[in-house]
Amino acid sequence: MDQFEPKIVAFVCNWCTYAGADLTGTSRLKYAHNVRIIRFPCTGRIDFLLLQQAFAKGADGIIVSGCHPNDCHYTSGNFHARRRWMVFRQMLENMGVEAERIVFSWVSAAEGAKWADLVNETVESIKKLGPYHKYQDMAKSLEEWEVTHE
Amino acid sequence: MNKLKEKAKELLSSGAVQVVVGYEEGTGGKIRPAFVSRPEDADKLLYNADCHHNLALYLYKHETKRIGKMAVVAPPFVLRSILILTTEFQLEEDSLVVLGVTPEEELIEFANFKEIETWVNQHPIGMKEKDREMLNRLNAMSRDERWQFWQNEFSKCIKCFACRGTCPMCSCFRCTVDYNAPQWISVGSHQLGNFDWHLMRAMHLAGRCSVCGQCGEACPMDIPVHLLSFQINEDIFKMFGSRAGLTLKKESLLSTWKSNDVENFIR
Amino acid sequence: MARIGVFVCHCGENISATVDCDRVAENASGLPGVVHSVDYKYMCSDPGQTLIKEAIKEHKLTGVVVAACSPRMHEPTFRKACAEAGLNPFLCEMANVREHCSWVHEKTESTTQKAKDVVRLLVEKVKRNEALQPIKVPVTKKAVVIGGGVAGIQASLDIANGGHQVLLVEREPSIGGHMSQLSETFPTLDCSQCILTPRMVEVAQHPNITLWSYSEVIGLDGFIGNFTVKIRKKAKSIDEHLCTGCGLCTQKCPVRKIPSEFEQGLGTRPAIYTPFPQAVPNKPVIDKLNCTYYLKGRCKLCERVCPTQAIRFDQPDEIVEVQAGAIVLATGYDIKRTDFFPEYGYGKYKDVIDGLQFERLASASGPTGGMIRRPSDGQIPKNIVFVACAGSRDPAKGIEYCSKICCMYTAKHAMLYKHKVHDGTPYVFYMDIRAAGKDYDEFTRRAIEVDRTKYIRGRVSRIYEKEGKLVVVGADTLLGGQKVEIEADMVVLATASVANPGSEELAQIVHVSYDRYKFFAEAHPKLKPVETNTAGIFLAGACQAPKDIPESVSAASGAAAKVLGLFANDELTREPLVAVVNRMAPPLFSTCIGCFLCQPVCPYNAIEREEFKTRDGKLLKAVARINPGLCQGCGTCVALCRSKSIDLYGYSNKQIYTEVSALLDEALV
Amino acid sequence: MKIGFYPGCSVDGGSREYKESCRALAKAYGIELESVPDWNCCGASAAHNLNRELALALPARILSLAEKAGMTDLLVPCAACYNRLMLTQHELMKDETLRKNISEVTGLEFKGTCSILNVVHWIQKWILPELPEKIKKPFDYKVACYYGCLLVRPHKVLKFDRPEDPQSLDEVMKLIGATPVDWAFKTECCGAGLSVSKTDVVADLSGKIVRDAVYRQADALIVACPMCHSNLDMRRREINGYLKQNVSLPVIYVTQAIGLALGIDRKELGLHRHFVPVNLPEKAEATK
Repeated sequence: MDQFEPKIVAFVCNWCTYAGADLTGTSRLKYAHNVRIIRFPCTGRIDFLLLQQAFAKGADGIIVSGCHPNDCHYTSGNFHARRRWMVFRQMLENMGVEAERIVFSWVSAAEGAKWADLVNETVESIKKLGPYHKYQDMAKSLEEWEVTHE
Repeated sequence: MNKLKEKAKELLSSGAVQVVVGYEEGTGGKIRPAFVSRPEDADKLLYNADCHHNLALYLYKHETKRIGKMAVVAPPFVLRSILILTTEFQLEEDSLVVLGVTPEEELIEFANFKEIETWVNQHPIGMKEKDREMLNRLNAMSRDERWQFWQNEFSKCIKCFACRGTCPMCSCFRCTVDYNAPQWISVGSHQLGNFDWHLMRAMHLAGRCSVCGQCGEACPMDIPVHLLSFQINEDIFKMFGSRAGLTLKKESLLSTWKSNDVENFIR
Repeated sequence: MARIGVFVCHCGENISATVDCDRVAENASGLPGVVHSVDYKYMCSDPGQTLIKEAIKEHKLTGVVVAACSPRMHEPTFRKACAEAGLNPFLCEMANVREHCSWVHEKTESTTQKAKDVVRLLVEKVKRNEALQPIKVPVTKKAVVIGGGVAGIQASLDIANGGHQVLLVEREPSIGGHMSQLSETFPTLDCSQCILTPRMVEVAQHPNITLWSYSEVIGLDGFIGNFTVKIRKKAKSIDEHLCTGCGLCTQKCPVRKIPSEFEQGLGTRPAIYTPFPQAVPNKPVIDKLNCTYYLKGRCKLCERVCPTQAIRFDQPDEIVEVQAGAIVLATGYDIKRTDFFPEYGYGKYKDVIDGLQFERLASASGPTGGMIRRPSDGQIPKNIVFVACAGSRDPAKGIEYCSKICCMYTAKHAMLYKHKVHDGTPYVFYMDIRAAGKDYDEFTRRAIEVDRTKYIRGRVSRIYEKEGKLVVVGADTLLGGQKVEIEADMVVLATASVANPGSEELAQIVHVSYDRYKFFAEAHPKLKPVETNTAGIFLAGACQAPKDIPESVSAASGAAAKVLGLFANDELTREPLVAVVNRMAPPLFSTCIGCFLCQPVCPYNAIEREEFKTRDGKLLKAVARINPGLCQGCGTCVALCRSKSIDLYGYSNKQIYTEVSALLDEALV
Repeated sequence: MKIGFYPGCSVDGGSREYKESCRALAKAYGIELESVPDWNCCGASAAHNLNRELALALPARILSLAEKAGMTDLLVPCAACYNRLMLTQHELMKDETLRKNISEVTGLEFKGTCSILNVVHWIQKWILPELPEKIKKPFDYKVACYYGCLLVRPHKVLKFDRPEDPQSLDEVMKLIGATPVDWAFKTECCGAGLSVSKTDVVADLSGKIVRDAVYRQADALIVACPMCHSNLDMRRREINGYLKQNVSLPVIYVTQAIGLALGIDRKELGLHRHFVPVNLPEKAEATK
């Protein structure tokens, strides 16, 4: 069997982490290729339903990252996001979801190296956890249902 | 309880309200919500520990509002719901007479909502023994066991949405689950659709739930959905020191923040 | 049916060295909806842009994806190119295959695969993009400046000289602010009144400036370019058109013992008064709280002596609404009074005074005619102690910041004292001497070396009165923390500069944020120091943080420049990436149920209440509405809305949901 | 009514009159002060400068023992003991790991359930409510209330009274009929721990306190700390030497002053033990 290559989706804000990841590029720092970045104006815009959707669609890990507290381009979006994630993460724990597959982080526009480390560490940790079969098996029910309800 | 009946009669006959929303005995001795609009019918009103319906549900619906000014029989969880709905602009103080009833089945009248706020802060709601036990059991489980537990429970879900229908906090008339562009939650009652639905519902109630437990009561498949809200309610209290339905301040948990919110997972 | 064009850039070799651009373009051409897909060496070059423009026309493209560098780099370039070819610029998206792909991965199959995935993701997104029109808002070219201290005066004059109308609103009966109370100014020791008064007169006479003194802002609605400011013009109890400012009434008024605000309580004033002789406007007001007529219903002496019959006892407060395009906040600062310091005598020792009081004592127009006399008995103090950092930089007092002006004015005070009392000894207790500024350090050195002020580096722990002396107990940290006791005749506390009382209330009225010390918050601490988070509202002077005169004036001119920049446009164009609450036919009007949980979420107060009513005024439904003039497009309300009634242009639910789905629909390795 | 009591070394030794007057007050109110069984040194004055673990373990043991004995209110009359106990409770309650470590050292569980009362606290909670009707002879004197350092600082931890200008003792004294003077040395240093080693420093520091109290025409100094008492009372000879005058101003514990107002016998209050004789000017018997 080939080595497991996790699928990782990153939800990042435009002003800090997206720019930080740009800096990783301009600094030519290398990191694992498993991550795909989706750009949001602000972490405040990230709906928890999108995280559910990502797992349902087969993501093995998720990165959510934005501006450090007090650095939000919109002043407070990241503070709202922080509360949302505090509650959502606890909710996932309560329902038995492997919440550590979602990595939350603050990466500023100046932290190109932190972004590279964050991706690498996330890929490593998800590799250790293996594919998220449990969630993906549950998600298969949708396909089956769609077949029977065509 | 006679006091309650008398008060209801008085309110109706004086024309102070047009309808009293309360509880009555229904078929098979089961309690059901009652809508009393004639003074002579007030005698059928009752209140006891079996009254579990969260009557706050009816206070903002067109169907009841149309009748006129309302009075509501309000056990503690209804009082909390009233406060939450008020902070969310779904209720107006002057359109409602609140007939509070204590767990000791005594009538308390409130001159205004401020008094309700004071009262609910002095009278915490305890959890039922059965629910406390279940939560302890769930917390004692490993995470995988919890996953399995909920997977089993959700497998019973038939997406009848009784849990939503009976909850006063589900005040939206178009729920996200009914939204198809995009289709956030699959409509089918399969494992994923059910899981997504219950997770979303619990999230939308986080910081807004009056812990009445009515969603669990209403479930025809006996899924203890209310435990999701009960547990997060406890977690929220631990994290933020607040509970829903104790304030008239217009600030919901997730619509506010503090710069010193403390988490331990953001890198 | 979507007709999408994909343009893959090599960026010289920056992308093509690790990504097989040819195959990325080829793969894209097979994606549903893609009708044209090419790769090219430099997409951002003129020929590259021409390639895109021609393809838009030739293939009648409905959307464009440029796979190249970061959109933060070239999104405007390509959107402009699209617009030039007749395609709505918001139908162009960029796939970042350079910073996020070719530069951060080795040349492997996975890297090319990642590029393919990112292109696929954006193709799916762009299919759901909407043609958006920039938002245009008209600009009312009139500014309201709140606060008539030196900052407000400067901002008003600059804007007025730029050719625009200014309304200057001042709470007190006269403009001038704290600067008009100062004796001399550091580091030049020129007289404060002498340099300020001409500016005050200029304000009064400027054809573009309207001055409303004794007035307060009590409401603000609208948004940048379109504010409605509600102002209360407090009744002055005189008819300003008739009053000539002769001053007869103020001389005759029988109530004479009111502590003068201008003199910091060291002098008195009558009940009908102008705060100081050079006041602008130089017409009196009646202090209703102290006037005998208002208190007891009789007197009216002023009415009898007034040669022009200008007294109006029944004048009401007037509430006026003014349209304005920009607001400048210049409400200044205040200082902590001596009663904030129990350890320094609680405000109970008359001869422990604050810095502003000393200014009045040193001022030639002050209560002592410029002689330094102590308040208790009018004696000239032979030993005087100045305590710097009284409250400032003291976490225990809740004021952790440096008040910034005290080091300089304390040095100035010591100097002024020494110039007036040649045989006196000034002492200064200080923590550090912060004299960063043009000619500042030279100035403090002069106080020490020329005027022989005794600087003691240490803090004062206690001041107590004994046998007619004030015993100042402190430490000299340069002598190993040795205890110092000085028997002083007078003590001047350089008390902390704090936000003006009422700043919090004003901030809430005009919807700007403020810091934990109640100073108004700038939009960015470095790059937007005179802007606030509310577009169109600017900050001038010490209302933002403690500032000295040159800094206040610079900030005021900065704010004025921002206002003039804004007024250079007849209308404002904004990116249409704003949130919107859906609307539908009655009786629903919207899926929004009006819970307004989104309101506190918005950092810009952009979410309003829209009420739908019947013709006879009965409320049918109240729902949220987002003011596109205020919304900055963060989308926090969108994620919060339970019923998904809010969406965000440019990052719509459909777009983002599709991105997530498209990304994971295919194997990602 | 039983209340926990931690005497500590001073109150059990050199400042016996402080304990005696506390007990006399308690007796008048029917309160039993029950000493913490097997109590030990609180570590004050030295331990916290030398060894953090020791400085925390000593008070932690006392508090654990008090908890074990079921004490919810613990009266700690000595301001230094009070300070150490409060600081320890504060440190341990905010750090779970530290709490565990210290528990291992003491071998006793620490829950932090004990409410630690300094003497003013105790008076406010247990004595004040019935005070007015119990007064037999108003303490009609001008008094200078001296708080010292340990009773009100660090404010962050103790949260008792205002650190720069405390008022609690003044309020209590007013209630028993005294007139507190407005003076400047309420919280100035008395020399505290240098009482034995550097008497010249104590004479200087305490001398200024005494001098100002005399200057403000006080009849007595009121204290709530054995160390303040020692310095102001026991070191009066050195102070007089420093002031170059003989000052007969007595130094009285707040508990003694209240005791006098309640008509408790001078001996029971330990007034005979003072170095500076407590000879308050005889006042005309005020009508009650």
